[in-house]
Amino acid sequence: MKETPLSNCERDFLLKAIEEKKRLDGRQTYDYRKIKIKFGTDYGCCFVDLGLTRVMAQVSGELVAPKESRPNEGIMFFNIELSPMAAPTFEQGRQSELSVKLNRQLERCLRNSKCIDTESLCVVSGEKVWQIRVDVHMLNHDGNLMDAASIAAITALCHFRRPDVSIQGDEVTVYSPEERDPIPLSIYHMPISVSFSFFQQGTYLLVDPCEREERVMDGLLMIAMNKHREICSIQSSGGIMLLKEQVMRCSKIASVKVSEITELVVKALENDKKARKAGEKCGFAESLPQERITALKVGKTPVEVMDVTEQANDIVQKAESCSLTVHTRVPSPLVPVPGVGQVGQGQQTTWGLEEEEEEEEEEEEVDEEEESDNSSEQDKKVTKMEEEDSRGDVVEISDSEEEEVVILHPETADKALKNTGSSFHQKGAAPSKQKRKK
Amino acid sequence: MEACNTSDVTLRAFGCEHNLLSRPDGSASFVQGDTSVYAAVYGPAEVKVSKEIYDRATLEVLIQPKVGLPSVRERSQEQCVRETCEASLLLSLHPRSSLTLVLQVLHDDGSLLSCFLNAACMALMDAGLPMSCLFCGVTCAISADGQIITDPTAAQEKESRALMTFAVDSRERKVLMSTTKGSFSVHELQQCIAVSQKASEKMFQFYRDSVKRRYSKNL
Amino acid sequence: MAGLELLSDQGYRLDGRKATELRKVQARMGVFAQADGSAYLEQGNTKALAVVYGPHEMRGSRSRTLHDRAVINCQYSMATFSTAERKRRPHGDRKSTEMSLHLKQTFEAAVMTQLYPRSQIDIYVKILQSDGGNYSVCVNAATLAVIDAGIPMRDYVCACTVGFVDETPLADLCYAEESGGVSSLALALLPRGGQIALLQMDARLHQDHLETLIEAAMTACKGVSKVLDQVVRQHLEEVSMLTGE
Amino acid sequence: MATVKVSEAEKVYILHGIRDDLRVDGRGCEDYRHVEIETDVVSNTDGSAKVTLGYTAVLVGIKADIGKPKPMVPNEGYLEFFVDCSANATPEFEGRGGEELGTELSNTLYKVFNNKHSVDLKSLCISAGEHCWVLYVDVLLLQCDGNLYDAISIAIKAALFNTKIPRVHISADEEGGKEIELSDDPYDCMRLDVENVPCIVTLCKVGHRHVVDVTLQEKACSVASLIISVTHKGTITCTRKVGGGSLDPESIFEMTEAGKRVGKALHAPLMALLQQEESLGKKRQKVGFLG
Repeated sequence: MKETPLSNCERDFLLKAIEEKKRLDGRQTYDYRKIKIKFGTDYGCCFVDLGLTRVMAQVSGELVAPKESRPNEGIMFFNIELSPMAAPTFEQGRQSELSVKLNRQLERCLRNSKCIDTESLCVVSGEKVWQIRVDVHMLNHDGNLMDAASIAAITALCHFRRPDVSIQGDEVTVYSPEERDPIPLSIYHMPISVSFSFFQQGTYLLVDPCEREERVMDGLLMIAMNKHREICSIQSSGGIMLLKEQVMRCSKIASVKVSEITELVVKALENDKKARKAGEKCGFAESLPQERITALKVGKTPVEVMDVTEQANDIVQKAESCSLTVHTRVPSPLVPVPGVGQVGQGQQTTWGLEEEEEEEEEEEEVDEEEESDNSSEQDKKVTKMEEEDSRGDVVEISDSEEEEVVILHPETADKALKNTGSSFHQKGAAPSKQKRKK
Repeated sequence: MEACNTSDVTLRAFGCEHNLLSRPDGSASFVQGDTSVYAAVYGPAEVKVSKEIYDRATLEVLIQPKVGLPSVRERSQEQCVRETCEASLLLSLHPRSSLTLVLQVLHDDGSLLSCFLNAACMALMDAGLPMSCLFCGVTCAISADGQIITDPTAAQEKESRALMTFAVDSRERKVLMSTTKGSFSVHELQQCIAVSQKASEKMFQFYRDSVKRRYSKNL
Repeated sequence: MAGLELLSDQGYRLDGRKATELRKVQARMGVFAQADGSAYLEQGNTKALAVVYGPHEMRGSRSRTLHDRAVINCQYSMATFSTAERKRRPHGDRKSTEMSLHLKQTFEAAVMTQLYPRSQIDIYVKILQSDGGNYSVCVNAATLAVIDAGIPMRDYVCACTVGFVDETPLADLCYAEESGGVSSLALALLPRGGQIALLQMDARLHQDHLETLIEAAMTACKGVSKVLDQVVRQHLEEVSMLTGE
Repeated sequence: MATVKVSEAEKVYILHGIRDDLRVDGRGCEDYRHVEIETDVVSNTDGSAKVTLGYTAVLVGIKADIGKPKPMVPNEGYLEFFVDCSANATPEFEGRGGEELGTELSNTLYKVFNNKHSVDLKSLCISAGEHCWVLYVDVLLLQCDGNLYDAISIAIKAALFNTKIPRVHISADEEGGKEIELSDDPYDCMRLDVENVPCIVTLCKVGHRHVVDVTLQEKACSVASLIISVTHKGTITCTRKVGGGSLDPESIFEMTEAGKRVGKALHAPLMALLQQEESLGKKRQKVGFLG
């Protein structure tokens, strides 16, 4: 689906507002929208709301063979899925510019900064390592997907627990969570991306742009940092020209924002841990808002099944009595020669069985059922013929076909008819003649 | 003819939320026990020329799995959902346009397909698309000892002998779609259908309640 | 990185350069006759060919047409034999698609696209031999190619990668240094105004060092721009000699 | 550019010229354009060559890798071909646009070069059935101005001549397994015998004449062409007809005869040139794309 274009007055309005240091949602220049972090039922599942932008990250682990160049390191795989749910312009399974940009930035932010100890993911050097896969699904796109994705991904990684394994000789045993407690990943630091959007050739700067703002911006600067004020990646995008001072200012803002967000993530993780320890139910089902007018939840509901059995019995019995009567009409499967089967209405196939068919007919071993069926059908067809006769033209056609038959196969008229794909009515009529001869 | 045991026939706690995403024209989440699904609808909108149908809207259903890319399983579920939606939507009111229904798995704990169907119906309602009837999905499992379990969890699904999912319409409680796995007798099938029809009444009552609540003035 | 000393105590690097020294840059403009502009550039052992077609009518889907400026279309590819280990395909993977995007972004900032509304400029860059700093070599080669095509730019775009080892910024990293786990920063600069057209950094670096690193990168870029300027002037002299003006 | 559009009048002009053995650029029907060859231009490879033929420019890089021999021929190595029609040559090749032409070219190259008559494949065997050298021949098309096959074949021959495969020492370790050791010394290497490596001569039927080394304009006037691979002795190893038109048996005969003649004449100076370049050794100044 195409994106609805942004009208010129809307664009002007937005830009003017930015010039006057006002934002659509009433935020200040350096304000983030409200960040909300929730966790799913499994380990490694995390939802992040950034204003109206919503993403979900799911971490999963799998034992695979390592890369040849790095035999004793685990593999990290990141995938940001721009699901068409998030925005109508996103298409399923297509590598758009945006998806390449986001994927690479996330890779750089989390893999190249070596925030995860990949060596601890090695099980058997050169043979088996853990592949940690991070799937980030965009659920609603209201701007600043990158920051939301990076928060979701790192939170999910912190939340994830991989199954414990043990090695005995050549055998690798993977324990289910019931057998042994799963193990968290060892994470050195938490890089979090902060996006800055630039407007009017870099004159104005906004943190955490929303979707409308993203559509009028000139370019974006993404800085990923951890709380130790270490920069993990910087990436500028869009055709903007920055000055060094601007970059320095952004990096200072980023360090403040990152420490705020990190604190939030840590708190969310702690809360979840406490809740899980206390044995409370957690997951998406629990986070369904109760107080909202648009949400409703009901508890476990029994279904009355008093008369179900009777009802079913009724239907079955009715159906069976029906099917009995039907059954008499259905001809049993016919096997003219080994390897050829036939069931149902219509005539026997004559494909490559000329002789057999003749023999069969001579022996008169045609099923009674079949014959009766045939005759009933002939009747129908004859009446059809008559109907068409009354219209007139058909007589001539059948005449001409008779001629054709004579030319092709004078002795086996019916087969030739079939082979030449002649009219349907003739097919029914011809064998009946033959039988009468008998 | 021996009757199945139908003692454990309950639906897990279920809930929904309407209109929770800002971008789609209609959206809903649906939760059955721990199984949860998001649904979003876009449309009626412009359609690609290659997919255009001259006398009705083109409905596209996309299912996004939680991990990895959509596979054959998702494709077959997509088809089940699409056929159900096509049966209830009045597509001929929007010729040459496209409707896109996107379903995202949030957590799979059994009865996923019925959860898809329920979420889809909620989202279609939220998008305000004209429909001839509502529909809901009910999954029944027949356990090894012949018991019918409605709305099974993943563990129950795994142990079951047969698994059936039906889509039931709201007007005459007719079966719009059915998909089954495993082996069962004709009688068991009929019984499951009957159970599903009973269960659907609870669902439709819930639909009614949730819409009533949404348009009410107080909680 | 164990065992590999990137900067010796005497202040020399693996290939004998000093910390701020660039690799030898050699370039030639107008390598191919058929293209509208072309250039070949060597920076140490990294060699790149850049070709420019356009500005011309939009090719392919017209929906990408911009009514107020030209569309810049870039493709980055690497010869299958360019790296130590043979590559399976020259382009189309995530990394090269991203590189194409970055090139596009860099030149959108530098080329005066508003002079050619509703048209398209193709910039194709091919790495023939790769020894670190692929992005910067591509940008430098493409700049020469764009100049060769006679397309107006705001300024030369010069790019350079810098690394940070032992509190010292290293200019123009080679492959051994890049893969040695140095935090590296790639920067494309329009030297006259000191504007940054692209900034990209991987790996960890403390915020306090950022300024020194950017400063070093900008100096290195200015060094490159001098070489490029020389190449352009020399090329022009040769051409004007040939045409007898 | 892979193809050009030629107006009717221009076509008539070219056709008439060729009828009188006079081509647009002044050549005769069996003359090649100016050819430039340089070997050892990419230091990351084991052998490389750059060839320009008129405006057509080709770069070939060969990398030798140790692989497993094909089960049918356990005592032979093999060659792998890949032709990269890069967008540098023409914008038409952008994205996947060059793939079709690339596959067509590489399939022909397999037929011409990957057999034991052209290259001594047995010498590529390291230990029968286990290890052999695989030569990855990667062709990079930088500019197209007609006659790609000839330019590529010359470049491949030059690159094979230039290829230096490190010597291998096989030693058995205690457990009876074999250990392969590559020689570190860059001068301790194996060279390939390229004497029998054929060159491709493409003949185009333009009007009633058969023309060698056509430019794009001339190609637009021809109906069909014959690709002939010829060894230095004048033996034909492979022929292929390309193009939409048809050829009668007489002209095929004439074309193959002409192909043999031209091919023989092409081989002698090519080998002389390669040997001369080789004899310069390290003193040779490398030009590459800078010249």
